[in-house]
Amino acid sequence: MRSITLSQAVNEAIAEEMRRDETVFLIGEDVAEAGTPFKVTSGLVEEFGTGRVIDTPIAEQGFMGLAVGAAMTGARPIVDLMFGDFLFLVMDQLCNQAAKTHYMSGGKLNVPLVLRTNLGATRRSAAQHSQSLHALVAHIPGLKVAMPSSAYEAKGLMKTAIRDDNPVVIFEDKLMYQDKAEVPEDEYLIPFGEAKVLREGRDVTLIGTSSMRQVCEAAAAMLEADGISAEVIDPRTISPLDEATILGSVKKTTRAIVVDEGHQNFGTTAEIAARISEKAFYHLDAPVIRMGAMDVPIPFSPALEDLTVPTAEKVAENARRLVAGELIHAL
Amino acid sequence: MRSITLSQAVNEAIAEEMRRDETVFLIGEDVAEAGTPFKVTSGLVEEFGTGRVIDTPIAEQGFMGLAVGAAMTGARPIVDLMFGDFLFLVMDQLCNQAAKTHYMSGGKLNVPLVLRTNLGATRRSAAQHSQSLHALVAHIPGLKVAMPSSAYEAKGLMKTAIRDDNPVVIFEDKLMYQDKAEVPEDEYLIPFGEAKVLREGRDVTLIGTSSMRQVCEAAAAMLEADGISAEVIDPRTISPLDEATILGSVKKTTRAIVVDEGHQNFGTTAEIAARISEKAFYHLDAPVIRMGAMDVPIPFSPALEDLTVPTAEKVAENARRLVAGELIHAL
Amino acid sequence: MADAKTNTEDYLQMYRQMVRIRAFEDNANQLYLDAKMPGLTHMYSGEEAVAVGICEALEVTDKITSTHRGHGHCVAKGAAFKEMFCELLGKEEGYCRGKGGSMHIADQSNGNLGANAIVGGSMGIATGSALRAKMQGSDDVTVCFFGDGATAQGLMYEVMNMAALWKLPVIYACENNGYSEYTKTDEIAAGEITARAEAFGIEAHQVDGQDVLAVNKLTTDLVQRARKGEGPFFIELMTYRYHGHHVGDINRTYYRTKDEEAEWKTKRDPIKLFGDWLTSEGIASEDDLAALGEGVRQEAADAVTYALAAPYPDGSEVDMHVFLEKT
Amino acid sequence: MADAKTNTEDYLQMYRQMVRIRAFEDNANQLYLDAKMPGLTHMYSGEEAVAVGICEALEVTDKITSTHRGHGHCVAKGAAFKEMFCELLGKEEGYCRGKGGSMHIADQSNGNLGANAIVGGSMGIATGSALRAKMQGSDDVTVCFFGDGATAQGLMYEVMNMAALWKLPVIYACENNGYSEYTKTDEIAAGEITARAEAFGIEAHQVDGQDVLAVNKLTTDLVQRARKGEGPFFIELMTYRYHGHHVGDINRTYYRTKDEEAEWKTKRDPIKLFGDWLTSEGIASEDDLAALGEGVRQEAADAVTYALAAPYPDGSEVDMHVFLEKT
Ligand SMILES: Cc1ncc(C[n+]2csc(CCOP(=O)(O)OP(=O)(O)O)c2C)c(N)n1
Ligand SMILES: Cc1ncc(C[n+]2csc(CCOP(=O)(O)OP(=O)(O)O)c2C)c(N)n1
Ligand SMILES: [Mg+2]
Ligand SMILES: [Mg+2]
Repeated sequence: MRSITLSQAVNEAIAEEMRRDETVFLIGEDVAEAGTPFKVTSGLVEEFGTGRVIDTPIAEQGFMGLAVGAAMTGARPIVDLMFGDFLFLVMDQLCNQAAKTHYMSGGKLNVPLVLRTNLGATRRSAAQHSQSLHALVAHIPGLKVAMPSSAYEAKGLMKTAIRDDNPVVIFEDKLMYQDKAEVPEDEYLIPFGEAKVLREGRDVTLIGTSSMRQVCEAAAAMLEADGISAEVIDPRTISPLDEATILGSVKKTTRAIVVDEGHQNFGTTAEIAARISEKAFYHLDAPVIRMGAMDVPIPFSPALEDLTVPTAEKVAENARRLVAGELIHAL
Repeated sequence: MRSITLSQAVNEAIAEEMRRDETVFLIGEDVAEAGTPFKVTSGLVEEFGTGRVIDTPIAEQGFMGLAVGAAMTGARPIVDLMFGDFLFLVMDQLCNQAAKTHYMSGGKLNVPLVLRTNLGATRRSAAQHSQSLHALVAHIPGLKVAMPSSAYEAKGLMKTAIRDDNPVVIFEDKLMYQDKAEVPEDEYLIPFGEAKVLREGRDVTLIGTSSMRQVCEAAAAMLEADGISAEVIDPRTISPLDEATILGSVKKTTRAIVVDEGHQNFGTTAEIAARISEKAFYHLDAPVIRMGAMDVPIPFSPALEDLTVPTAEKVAENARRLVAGELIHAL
Repeated sequence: MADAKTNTEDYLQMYRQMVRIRAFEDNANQLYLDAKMPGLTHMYSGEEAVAVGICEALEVTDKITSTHRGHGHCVAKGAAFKEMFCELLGKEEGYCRGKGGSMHIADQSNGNLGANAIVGGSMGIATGSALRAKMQGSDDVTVCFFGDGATAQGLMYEVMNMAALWKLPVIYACENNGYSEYTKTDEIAAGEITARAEAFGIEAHQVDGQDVLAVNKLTTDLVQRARKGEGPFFIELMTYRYHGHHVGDINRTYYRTKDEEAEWKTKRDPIKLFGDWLTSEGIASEDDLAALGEGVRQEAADAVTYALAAPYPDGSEVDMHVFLEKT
Repeated sequence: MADAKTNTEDYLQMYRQMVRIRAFEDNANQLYLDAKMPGLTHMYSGEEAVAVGICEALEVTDKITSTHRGHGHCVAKGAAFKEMFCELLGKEEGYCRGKGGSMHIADQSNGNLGANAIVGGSMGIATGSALRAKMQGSDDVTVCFFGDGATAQGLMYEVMNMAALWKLPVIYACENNGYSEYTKTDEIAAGEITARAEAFGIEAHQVDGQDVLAVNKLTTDLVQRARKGEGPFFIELMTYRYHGHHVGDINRTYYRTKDEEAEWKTKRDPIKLFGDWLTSEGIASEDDLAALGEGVRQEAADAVTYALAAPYPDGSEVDMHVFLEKT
């Protein structure tokens, strides 16, 4: 099968859906001729014109609001938010308006929009351009949250998001845009709320979101050398969350590590770990270990930034301790 | 000891600190003559004048930004945000600016400000005036989050917040403003990161934030009648979180229920439950039960709204099941 | 008074709609005073000529966005009393099945995209609705209602910029009732409100918001021009709210005088002014108007009775409508 | 050229500061090209007369807020090369101990409240700093630097409203370099930028941002008036960035022509224009200026060498400075 980059995969997904449905349009800063700073949307304006690939002023709250209004009146906007950190600017339109409109209107209105943005540190972009803020959005009822972990997922989840009748936020990992994966030429969709088991294992379940999937896969490979069999799961969407697949795995392996690039405190690892601990309680042989990003603003200096993110080595180390039956937090 | 309302307690705390330190000032919508819609700041403008009790236009992002700048240059602003739901409008200034300035400047600048706002549903105010959004703020490194559960806590935590050299967000429960509690006339401060054990118990630990403390206390009273001894803990600040007190209690009781009025998914109950499950793992006799608000936008209709919030009855019911050794989530 | 709508039926329709708003609000206020309404609400009384003058210039397919003070817009855009009172009381038959309440009330089928409890929160929605109309090639116009206080929200400037750049068919209707909660507009708005729109190259008008014909004439003209792609436009409507900021705001002498209130109510009441004009022009007799008023008030009373007796939504509805999931 | 600073030393100080900015940027660009700099950075070259004309009108106690394109402001407000290059490279001796990098660089002790990676993000901070000065009764002025693109952010209007209402000593300095990333200003800004300030009753000026004396004269005047409580003010400075939006933006003919770039660089270079004026007025000889340039470039080269060799912060610093906890 052909391999394409995550960037191409997103581009294809958007192009295909724009061809399929004329109510779909793209709006954001420098999405047209410039194709975004990450060049993800290059070529779309040539095919669909400036009427459907719309460059905006630097007014995130404003164009997010426009998208909500357009979605309420029958369009399917894809909003391009250049950095995930700018979510803080659109929170009111996203969380007070888009997320609640269907409910507040008693089901009369709905807001089918996609907010595509990114996450991920270690790009030397400092504290305001490196955050992974998906947990904030996942806390809000009425929003769905997808986190593609490869080009394959990026395409399938994007297409599903565009067809969804509700607001969906997609977080791409900005360091993965050039990473290639096998992507079928034929159309496919990835349903929301279906985790993917990337590797089956017996001894420990590693759950990794977005690029932490790769970290978990690398850890699993290391563990294999030690004779430890790790199951690796990518939730793909954290809201809805495929609890069944995760619990099923943990009940089998009896041990779990949750890895995510958002801050650890009050983050995604908390939700997943809490659910496992509660609902697989009688099956667990060891505490569920959480590995989020450090609870510090992301530092610029490479010497510091690299320390803030979970690594495969540390995941493997924790897994070894779990499997060895070491009494973690036993005091 | 005298009893005063939560509203009076906050008012006293602000007045005392404004007397003590002339760099403290109050800014927000209708905080001066009108004393806020909840009448919490009544009288302050008479004592301190319009130079230090400042009415603003309806520009939350703007006055939050002003407060950050004033704090960076030596003042100690108290920002009044009329409803917690408006946090979405100030997130950039709060989370990208205030929270990160000290770190990004390598310790050279700091932002000693207090954002006081509120939480809580069942006031028939519908989805945009009823949210409890503290978990979002607690996810961001650089912010402290206090959640007073009575007039006593409200005063002591507010005074500590004002003297703190960092940005602090205080969530008051808007239904508790008229609730009275004993509050000493003499000055006192409540240190951040110190939970309060409100009731000692042997069988189960009930952890309740803000007004969920009262819910837990009521549940504990019901349980007593059944011969079940519940320990009740109010964390008082969720960031920093007093893990030691919580873990100590759970290791003793071996069972825990976490009750909070924020949405359950990706919320405060997740963080506290995950920490207990991980760090008191070997002591737990049953899964940690999470009870957050339902994951729905808050409905207006009283017939629906009341269903969204944890109640003492349900807390007690869950506690009974835990203590009875019922196999919760055992499948 | 200026002339806009040109036949008797149109005039009487405007008059009736103003009276309907007033009747709705009088009942809403009474429900609050009788402790029969959950929560609070913000009364539109005194501002009727704004909503009616504007909405009578619109078609059903045109859109509006509304505010926390939204009953007037809702009635003016064509909503029925029964569903409105049901919504106000949190009943299942309400327009939003009781989930929205006063601050989110809307008759969506008439193009009302919803009241909004975030001041200024609908400005993007209105502008996006206009963008959608333009993309579709329809000639629908969207009117964005908001108060003077909302002009302090940055969102307004963000979306006006885009509306102006892209010539969107949106009309920003600023209802300047002199107050933003408990504060006079002068104290919270520097410079000139219309100048703020003009700075973005948007044509802006100021109009007497108590004169329904003036409002209607101006709006009719601007709507036509907006349909032709000459928008966006901005209108500042000078008006006044008779009640407090919300129903619970009773003692308000600390921020405005009783004399000021009396002056507006007696000399500048939009319903009285228009009624006087209708009779002086011979379009209707005083008896006609009285009978019309009586009919409307009876209709309102009946709707209240109905709504009070109507059932609440079933508890199972609490987690319906979080997501739209077609099957 | 207009006359503002009035003696030779002041003139040469302005010239030197412009040359220092240019030298800093040339080195920063080279560090990027040599893959010695972590991340990206936005070059200020071409806009030197703006930062220098303004900052030379300020005292050390006056404050500024800066942008993602912030090296120029930082140098102009008095920062030293060594600490700046160390910051750019993420070294411990950087102004922010390497934690901020290019987008958060600041010599805080000179009143620079920080560069900001959120476009428009510092507008509230600058206005709040001015509020603090006013509350304290000091006569400090705060200058808020931002680009033309940032005028699309609603925050600007929220804080200008308050600054105008409360007569705060803040000067909004809009560096209009014709582009917002890869888009021409005309395409993203409707109407007139200065009119947007004037709508709030704020006195606004447009000035040639390549003429350091014109910038300095205007600013000196406005700063004095702001100290007396006549603020706020707004200045639109017409300028140009020589490099791409950031150092990686190399192929840019799709959004602007090479001719346009050449035109500005050859005919409107602020350093050349001012150098010519200095020599024609007999204030300095060409040799003097050449020597000055040489000295500055040497100083920059030394600082780069130093910074490259300087240590990174120790790993233990990673969780320092999240909170300030005095003991
Ligand atoms: C973002 C936001 N800030 C504050 C409020 C609280 N609030 C509700 S109405 C109101 C005043 C609005 O004034 P204006 O826009 O003039 O409308 P009016 O009430 O006069 O019709 C305020 C401050 C709110 N609902 N939303
Ligand atoms: C809120 C926000 N939106 C978008 C960006 C990405 N971005 C960085 S600089 C820039 C252009 C800024 O243009 P302008 O204000 O004119 O400044 P210039 O770069 O021309 O100096 C953009 C869009 C950002 N950093 N912050
Ligand atoms: Mg008003
Ligand atoms: Mg620019």
